[in-house]
Amino acid sequence: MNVKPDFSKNANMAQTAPAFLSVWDMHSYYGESYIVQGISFNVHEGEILALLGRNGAGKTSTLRSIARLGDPQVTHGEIWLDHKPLHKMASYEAAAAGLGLVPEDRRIIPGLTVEENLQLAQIAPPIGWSLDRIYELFPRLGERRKQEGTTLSGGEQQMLSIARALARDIKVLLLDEPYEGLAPVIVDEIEKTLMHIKEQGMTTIIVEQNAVRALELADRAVILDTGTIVFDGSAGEVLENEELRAEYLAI
Amino acid sequence: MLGLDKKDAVLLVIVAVLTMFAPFILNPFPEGSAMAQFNAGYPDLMQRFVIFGIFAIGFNILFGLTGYLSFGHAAFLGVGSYAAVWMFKLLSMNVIPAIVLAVIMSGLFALLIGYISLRRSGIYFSILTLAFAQMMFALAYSVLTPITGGETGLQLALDDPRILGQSQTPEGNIPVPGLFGFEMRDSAELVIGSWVFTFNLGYYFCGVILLLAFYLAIRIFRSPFGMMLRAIKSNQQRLNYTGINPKPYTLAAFVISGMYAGLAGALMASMDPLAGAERMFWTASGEVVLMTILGGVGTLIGPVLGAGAIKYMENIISKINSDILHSWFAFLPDGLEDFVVTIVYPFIGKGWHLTLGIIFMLVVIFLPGGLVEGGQRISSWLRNRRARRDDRRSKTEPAE
Amino acid sequence: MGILEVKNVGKRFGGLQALSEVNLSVAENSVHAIIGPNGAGKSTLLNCLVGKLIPDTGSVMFDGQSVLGRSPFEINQMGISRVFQTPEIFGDLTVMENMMIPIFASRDGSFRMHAVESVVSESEVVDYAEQMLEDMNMADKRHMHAAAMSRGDKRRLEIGMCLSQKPRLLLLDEPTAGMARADTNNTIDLLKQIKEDRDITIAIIEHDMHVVFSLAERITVLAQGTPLVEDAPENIKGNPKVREAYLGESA
Amino acid sequence: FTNEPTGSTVTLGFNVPQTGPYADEGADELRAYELAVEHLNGGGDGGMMSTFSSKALDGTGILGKKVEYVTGDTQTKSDAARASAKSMIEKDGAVMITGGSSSGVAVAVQALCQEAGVIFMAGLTHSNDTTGKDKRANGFRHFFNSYMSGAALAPVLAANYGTDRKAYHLTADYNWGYTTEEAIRSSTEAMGWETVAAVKTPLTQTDFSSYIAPVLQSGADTLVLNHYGGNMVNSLTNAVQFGLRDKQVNGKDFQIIVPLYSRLMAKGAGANVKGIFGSTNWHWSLQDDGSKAFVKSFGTKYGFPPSQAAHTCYVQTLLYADAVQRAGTFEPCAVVEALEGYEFDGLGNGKTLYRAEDHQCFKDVLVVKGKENPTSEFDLLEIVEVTPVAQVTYPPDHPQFAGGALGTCNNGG
Amino acid sequence: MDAIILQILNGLDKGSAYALIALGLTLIFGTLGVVNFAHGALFMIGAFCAVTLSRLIGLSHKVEVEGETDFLGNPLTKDVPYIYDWFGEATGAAIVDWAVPLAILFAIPVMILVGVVMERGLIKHFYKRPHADQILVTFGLAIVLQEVIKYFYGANPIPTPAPSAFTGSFDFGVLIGFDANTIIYPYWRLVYFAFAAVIIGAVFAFLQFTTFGMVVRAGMADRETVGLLGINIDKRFTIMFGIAAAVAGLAGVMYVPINPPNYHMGMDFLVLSFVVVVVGGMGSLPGAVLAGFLLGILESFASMREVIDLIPGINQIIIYLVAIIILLTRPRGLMGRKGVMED
Ligand SMILES: Nc1ncnc2c1ncn2[C@@H]1O[C@H](COP(=O)(O)OP(=O)(O)OP(=O)(O)O)[C@@H](O)[C@H]1O
Ligand SMILES: Nc1ncnc2c1ncn2[C@@H]1O[C@H](COP(=O)(O)OP(=O)(O)OP(=O)(O)O)[C@@H](O)[C@H]1O
Ligand SMILES: [Mg+2]
Ligand SMILES: [Mg+2]
Repeated sequence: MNVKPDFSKNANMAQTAPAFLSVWDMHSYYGESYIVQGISFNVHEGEILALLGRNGAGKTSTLRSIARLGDPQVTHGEIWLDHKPLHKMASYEAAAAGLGLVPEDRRIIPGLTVEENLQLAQIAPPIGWSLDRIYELFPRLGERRKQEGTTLSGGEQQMLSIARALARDIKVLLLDEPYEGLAPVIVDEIEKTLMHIKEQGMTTIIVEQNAVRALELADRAVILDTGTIVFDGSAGEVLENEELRAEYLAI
Repeated sequence: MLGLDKKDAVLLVIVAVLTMFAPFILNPFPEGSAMAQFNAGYPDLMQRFVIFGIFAIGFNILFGLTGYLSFGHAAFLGVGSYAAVWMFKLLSMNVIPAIVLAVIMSGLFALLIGYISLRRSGIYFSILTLAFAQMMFALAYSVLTPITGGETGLQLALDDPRILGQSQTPEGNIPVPGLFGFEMRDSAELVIGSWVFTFNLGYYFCGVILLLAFYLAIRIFRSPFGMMLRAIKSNQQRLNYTGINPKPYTLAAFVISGMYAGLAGALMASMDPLAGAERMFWTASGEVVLMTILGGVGTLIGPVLGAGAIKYMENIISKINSDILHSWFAFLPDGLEDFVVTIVYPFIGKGWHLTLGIIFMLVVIFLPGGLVEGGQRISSWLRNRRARRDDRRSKTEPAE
Repeated sequence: MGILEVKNVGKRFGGLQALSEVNLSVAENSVHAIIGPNGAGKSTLLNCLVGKLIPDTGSVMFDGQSVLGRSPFEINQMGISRVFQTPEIFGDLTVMENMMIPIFASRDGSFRMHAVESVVSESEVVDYAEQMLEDMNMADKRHMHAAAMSRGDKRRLEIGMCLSQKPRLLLLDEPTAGMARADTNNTIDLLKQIKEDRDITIAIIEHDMHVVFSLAERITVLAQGTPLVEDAPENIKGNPKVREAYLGESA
Repeated sequence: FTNEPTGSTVTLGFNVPQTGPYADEGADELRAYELAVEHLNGGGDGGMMSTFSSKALDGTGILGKKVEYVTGDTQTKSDAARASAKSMIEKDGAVMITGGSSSGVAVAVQALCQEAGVIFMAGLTHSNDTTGKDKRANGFRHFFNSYMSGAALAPVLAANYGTDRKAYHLTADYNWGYTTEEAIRSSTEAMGWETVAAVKTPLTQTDFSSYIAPVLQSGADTLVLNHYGGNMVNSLTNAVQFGLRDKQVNGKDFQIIVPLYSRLMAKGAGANVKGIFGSTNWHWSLQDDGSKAFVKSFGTKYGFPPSQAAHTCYVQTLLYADAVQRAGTFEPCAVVEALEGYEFDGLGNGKTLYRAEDHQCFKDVLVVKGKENPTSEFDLLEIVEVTPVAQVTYPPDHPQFAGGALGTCNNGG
Repeated sequence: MDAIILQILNGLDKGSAYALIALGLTLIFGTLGVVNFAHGALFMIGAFCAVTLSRLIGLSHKVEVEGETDFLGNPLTKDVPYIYDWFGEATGAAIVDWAVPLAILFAIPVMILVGVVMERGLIKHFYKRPHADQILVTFGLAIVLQEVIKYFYGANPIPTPAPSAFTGSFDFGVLIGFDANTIIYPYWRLVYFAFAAVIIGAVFAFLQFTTFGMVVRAGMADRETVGLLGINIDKRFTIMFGIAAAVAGLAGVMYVPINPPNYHMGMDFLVLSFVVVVVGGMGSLPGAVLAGFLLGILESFASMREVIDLIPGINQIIIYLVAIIILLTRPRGLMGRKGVMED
């Protein structure tokens, strides 16, 4: 079986509509180990892209590379966000340019309360949602605002991490497994929120193990395997393609 | 070999060869030549290399494996020295009982101090050990002068009892430390051309002990015990939930490394029967920390290299004076000679601290893993070069 | 009488009553799931079982012995192993070494001074660890630094480490969070397998209902620090209170 | 014997502090050694060689061998000093070690030289122990000691401050401090002074305010600072800061005394030393021929006058060379014999005796006072009195020097 | 009673030196998490700023003095500062006299520059490195800085007195109704105490009433995430380092009249300042200040004759003894924050 050639042609690269976020031939390394092995894809404004693949496929590494986190180190390639060259920026500059990452391990800052964690997100412009609005979406966080962030329950931390991204006025939201550890009701809530902000024009990349859920939400999907793109197409295509799902997503 | 895997066995053999042939290796320049200044193959310095190597190896068992940074380890060195000198004063000049008592005493001190200090971790632990060592230093220097000799240090005297030996030699001198009739300072010289090599009994005695200490360290590193110590450094919480009690492991490591320090202290006293309080001062504790980091934390051979490097600077670079500089550069035209000497002068002799500081900085900046990493880089560079050469050769050979 | 008897446990954090009057009985050789909304107190309850927290009130008996006041390593030596919500492994050690440590712990107890024999000569432990890695499908990663693994892999390693101890009670806090579907299914199979092979009791916290319903024999639903219902899986699904508090519409 | 010079040269080891707080003092010692070597080898103006009562030295080195030297850093630590001395003996073949700037180092290196069988000519060391309980047959001290300071100071103090003073001692908490306190106490108490209190201060202390503040309360009218180096600079500065010298107690002006002065310390303490009494081994303003000759040749070479440490080191080198010359051999025991009981003159402190019993030099001791109007940065002390040697001589078995034995000289192997 | 007040005063003063040094150190060590063995050197450089300025002000030319000769018999020369020529002898003398306070103005930019250069050039690369590497590099730097100072200024202490208006002491005892001469207190130490209070207050205010402190704390806990939130943490770390260096330097400038500075004065204070910071608790500014004063006062009491007579040697070990007791009874020092350098 040889599926790779069929899907790896970057169908949308040729599309005429200008890409909002575009990644072009990106290669990244953790020290000596070569992880992201030359990937290219585009995301259009207001689109939700699902980035899928098994454990260790390089999804997190891709998001971290885009967010300019320094580790993994991008050795080659270009990343453009709304005509701005992200690949020339440090992570805080990328963030100022409108990138928001919800990291997979949540990264609540130890020693800071819930509220301080949120305030921290509003120190550097551009400022997004107000704290009140955030507490409205996540009442749980409002109740716990004076509690140290790291003592929150796992799910509460996840909410805080998402809230922190929303507290900034971002153009592209990168979500690394946002549903992890959340109760199904909350997942529903967040899904609604994502749809809601999508309507307001937010561009989103979502990495999720619960592929079906992600695909239902997403417009398009990119599937990674060992650091290369093996599929790039519409979300519907993946849902329909048994073979593909079995091979890379085990669903 | 000896229950070691191949890599470790090779390392041990290398260390053994280096130790045994040190009198040659450290004396590469012929006597009387300008470069002879850099020879380090005289007994006292070779002994120091080895003794501080033992000290650093022991320290590394604690710091390199568990990550607990003791900033008061010199205290155990001091305890070992005092114990040994007291043995020389009271019992006999044989080094064996002195060493045994020193190791026991330093172990006991380490048990006590470690038991208390290990109730805290991280910087709090470091400061606790520092505080204990500083207290011991301060008391030894002043109030405890009757036991420690205070400022001048604990010395042998002609009227010491030495119940199993003699108080004085027939010539009316204080006897010197020895091993069943041999004196630690006994030396043989080998003259080859203008090279002079000195083989000193004390050095070889220390060298053998170093090998034993090194061998034991390898065994500890490779043992389940060593693995637990590394696990403590990595994630103490997980270890706890895995059913392991980290406390006794760290305490054991602390005591072992304290005993290594005591052993080093006893050897120092055996080579040179004097024990001074400044051996316990924080700078002495700091020195072993620096040795270990300079050589490479958590590596087997690193601490020994670090110890060697620092002691070399201290004893060789500090002795170069402007006269010697002028003699080196005498071949240059006068003006240039003076210029070169002026440039170099601040870094040698009384400026040896400056050179030491610069080396510290250069090593950490360019060799994050310490001197060991430097060695690894060189060897991997060599290997690559060889590989490339082989490559080229294999390419020219016709494939089948 | 269950192997684990939790009676009247209560725990306060400052102004927050995280647990109150929790009663729970886990039958020997059963799989008991604890589910509930985020912040319901599930992890807190687990922390009380393994000695990380000491409850303010109540008692926790394991196999007729109280675990309260014992340190975590003692509790582990009694036969309770725990997988954490965020992976806790020995990052600086290799995967193989990670696997060996728990095996040594269950063979040699909480402390043994074996400082001169070498690790590799402990063939019994080595073989068993190799075996476990095979079982966990990680044999090819054995020389990798654990910290360099992707997160799903770390979690699988942690589960493997706990299983290797052949505990009598295995506590799993969201074991499959962030795990690829395929591996999730593997893990379910593995747990089932283990369940069959030996006498083991499993208490599991999960938000992935697929996992919960494939494994659990009994389910306790915790909400706001107290058990809401305890029942067999089929009854839980239909329970309207549970649907409202936890499952949402999508279940 | 150890390191017998066989070639055309002989190597001496100059072991001085080159790093640490006494580095400047060490540097001055080294200058003196270099000057001495130059003179021994016939260079320069010959310095004190022409005023020295012994005429054995002729400017052709020692016993016709050219003098060479090696230097090392004691760091003012016993271990480092011994390591450095050992390397001079083992590696460089030095037949004599000299130098040092503290008693701890002197005692440690002296013991080492005894064991190794080389001669040790102590540099600056003032503790009684060096030629008291820690004396060694192979070691010799030209510098004066605590006892002598006390004996020289007491009469001057009595003359200036009267005989019913109440003294408060601050004492550095280590051997030198102990012997100095004891010496000053016993000699001042013998004159009728009362010792109100004696408080030990840690070596590592930098701020002495909490020790100085209670002095006035105690009813004392005199403060004795048994401190050296940085300790002395700081304690004196603090004492002046607290205004002690402006006070009146028991109807008398409050006074401060510093038993052992050195020029570098005086320089460090700045204006605070003005008018304060102390003792010193030698001072460049002495007008005897020997001192003048030395000051001239040192000053010409280096541009400033020598310190007492430089003087003692220079003299020790000449004395050693002379002893070898007279003995006709470098053999340590012969040198010891040549130095023991040797009387000489022309080296700056008048007629001097190297006493056989303890290898201590007996010579005049200077009582000095901080100068009120210094004309340069070297002109900080003025000589108040040259105490004649008779007044500072003590029997070898004096209690302050009890314990220990000289032993026999060691030629090594 | 008077003795106790006296020692409290002394302790406060000693404590203000400790607190000030520890404050600078805790900004770098407790807050930025860098084990900075070069902190003592910063203190020392501050002190030498004062020395340098007083030398600059005192820059002189030589004038021969009629009729006198120096030790070699050459005509004696006297140094006359240029400043006397420019401003006249009276004003000139006053400026020379006030060199140390003036040095504060000189030291602030110098120290900030030193701090910033040090951070940008060196420390920046070591935030993520193990503490061991930080120790080695900062220790190396400390040695280098010391040796450079030694090269230019020698090893001997250099007397640098306070303005004459502040030399001497006043009788505090009389003010509060005790006998004369029971409680005396030097003017300069009072100045030092006040100065320390001002600096400590200013640093506290800056960190308390701005978000700067929170951001830096967050940055230390997790640089990466703070970067993700659009904050240029590097810049803030640099500023923090500059402030810390300035605090250390000013502590040094003002300390000069108390004890003449020498090139190793930093090392003398180094260990003590680490002890103070850790006893105060890692990451806590108030803790460091509190510990500074506490240890200063206890040290003063331990140096009382009556106490030493009771427990010989107590003055030698008091600081360390107290440190041990505090660290054993309180897991993170007086007010340490959780998780800062605990592993
Ligand atoms: N710090 C690191 N150092 C070295 N290799 C790393 C590091 N982090 C991740 N890797 C490797 O990079 C590869 C991709 O990891 P990444 O975390 O991007 O995977 P992922 O697709 O996000 O997987 P998961 O679904 O498990 O989170 C993995 O093989 C992993 O082992
Ligand atoms: N140390 C603490 N201090 C204060 N509150 C705490 C602490 N630890 C937990 N909590 C609170 O207690 C509640 C229960 O937390 P717990 O972690 O047990 O929830 P959980 O049921 O595991 O949730 P999740 O499914 O999201 O992991 C949460 O609201 C949490 O914020
Ligand atoms: Mg991932
Ligand atoms: Mg939880």
